[in-house]
Amino acid sequence: MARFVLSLHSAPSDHDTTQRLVKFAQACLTQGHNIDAIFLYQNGVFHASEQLDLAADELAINALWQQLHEQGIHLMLCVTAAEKRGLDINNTGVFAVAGLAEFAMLASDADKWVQFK
Amino acid sequence: MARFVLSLHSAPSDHDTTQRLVKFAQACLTQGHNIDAIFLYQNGVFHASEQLDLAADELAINALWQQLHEQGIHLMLCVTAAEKRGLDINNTGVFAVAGLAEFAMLASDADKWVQFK
Amino acid sequence: MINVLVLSHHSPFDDLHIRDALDMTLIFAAVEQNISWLFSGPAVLALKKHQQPEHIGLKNYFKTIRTLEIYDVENIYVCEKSLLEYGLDKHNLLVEVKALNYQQQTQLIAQQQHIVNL
Amino acid sequence: MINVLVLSHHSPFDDLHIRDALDMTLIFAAVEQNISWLFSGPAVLALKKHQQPEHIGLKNYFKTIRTLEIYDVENIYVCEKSLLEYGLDKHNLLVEVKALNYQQQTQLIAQQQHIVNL
Amino acid sequence: MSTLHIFSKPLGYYNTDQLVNLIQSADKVLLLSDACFAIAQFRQLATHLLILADDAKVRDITINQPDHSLSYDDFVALTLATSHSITW
Amino acid sequence: MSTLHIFSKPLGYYNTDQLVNLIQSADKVLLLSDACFAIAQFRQLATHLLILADDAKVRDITINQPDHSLSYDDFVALTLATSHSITW
Repeated sequence: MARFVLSLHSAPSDHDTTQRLVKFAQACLTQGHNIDAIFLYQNGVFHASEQLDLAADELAINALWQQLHEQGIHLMLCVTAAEKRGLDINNTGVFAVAGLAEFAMLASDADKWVQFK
Repeated sequence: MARFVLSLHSAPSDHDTTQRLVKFAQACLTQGHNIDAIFLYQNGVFHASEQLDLAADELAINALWQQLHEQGIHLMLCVTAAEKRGLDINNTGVFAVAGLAEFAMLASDADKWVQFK
Repeated sequence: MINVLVLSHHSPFDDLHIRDALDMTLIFAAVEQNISWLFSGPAVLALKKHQQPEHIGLKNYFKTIRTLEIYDVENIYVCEKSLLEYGLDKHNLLVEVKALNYQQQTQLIAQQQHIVNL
Repeated sequence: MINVLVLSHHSPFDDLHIRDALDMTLIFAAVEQNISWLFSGPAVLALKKHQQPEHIGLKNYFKTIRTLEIYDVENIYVCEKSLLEYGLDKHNLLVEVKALNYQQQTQLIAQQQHIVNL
Repeated sequence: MSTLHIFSKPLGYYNTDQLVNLIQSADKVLLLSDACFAIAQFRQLATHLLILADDAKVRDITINQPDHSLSYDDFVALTLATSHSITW
Repeated sequence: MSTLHIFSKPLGYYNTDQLVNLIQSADKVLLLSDACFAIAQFRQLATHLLILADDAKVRDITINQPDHSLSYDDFVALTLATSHSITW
């Protein structure tokens, strides 16, 4: 069984990439692999904005993250990227605020790092 | 004296475009032209996020918008673009929430529409 | 009534570019200006028939593109060369369009008061 | 210790791409992995000397690029062809770099465990 | 030793010259999202293209030989069968 | 009748073929931001390029004949001297 880290680099408005990351993550889990972290970097950090509230006919982004969280996946937000973008890091929902170093160590221990953007 | 509308299409993380729009706007005013509106569209709507709080060595974006507001410029936020991006439209600071139709009418009456991105 | 041209050149699911352009086009029609929309490069793919993004959870905005006809937006233009590049012809498209070569695109641009690139 | 490669190909003020790549490079050095950074296309312009963005109110992140040397990040690579394209040579650059042709870039890629494109 | 190259936009979004020169014959080229529209363009990068089935299907794109259609399970397996991936 | 074409990135970010064909000899080509680095590339679009002085200066770029350096006041005047602008 392999250990993965996944990183998401595009903003929540890129619904297409978001649904693809989630399906990839679910396929990893189904196959019995570990996902050590899903890491929000670059404009991906906006996924942790508590404001995020989309219309009913749009991708149910919040529900998808909630589900991954409930499956025990470590959802992380890069504090450096968030601060550069002026995001409020006191209110990041299911995402844990983390330093880049924490992610870099997880990535260094992982078998595979797959980027989504 | 001409009538301008300006639109901003890139996110606050694009500091370079923001400072350029502000300097263009100030040059318009100095020359005695009217700016009927500065309109946030596409990822530009994130400028109206009340969260926006950058480090001291970064562009002082909030202060620049505050100054334009105090100079009497109509700062508008596109509600449609904001909703598609999940932005909280109840808390948009110096930006007035406006429909696209309102902007389209202002643009139709203006001599010049200059896009910044 | 003024002439306004919307330019699109992003691929259909490149962020919200095409959806933003669609909203802008519809609103200028609603406020009764003479709106035109020109698709170039991968943007022409947004007009391809039979796309069903709702099957992967995404909003099907192609349905809204079809409403352009209901709102009497008749000036939908595509770059002739871009259609060729993606192996499309006018019969593969959602709505009726006029295919333009570069010279015709230049003429279209010359007629506009405002041009917005989304 | 693993080999990690950061790829950059955006221009210096295209959003925060280069700054995000810089942070990633510095942090992998800090956690003592063997980090490399390859600049291609307009990204090579981020290494051009004598830029002073603070004069238009922007953060001068080029100063931080110079700290790569302090943190012993020695594997800074640039695409040889991209340098030529922008009329730069190694003496115009902020830090010491190795210019690579495509074959050398392929070899660099082959040595990596992880590659991140920022 | 092989690299998985992942694309989600038509080829015009990328530096074609660099890609043509960096992608090796043992490498894998995977098309996702709007890259699925541009199979003919990506042909110059690889003889056999791999295409995510879901993304092709919603765009009404048919996958023919010599290309291969991939499920998400295949996508995961592919990341394990290659040394590393680059998301261009 | 002339169009002001505004660029803020090097030419590789755009569809060069379309630009070469759409830009007319009476049109104006203005380089801002990182487009200032790419004067040689943009030369194929216009004989005389207009370059925002502030943006060139912070990038340590010298503007020579036949190109022209513009202040923000000139930029505003240029939008009034042309029929319309396109921010590519």
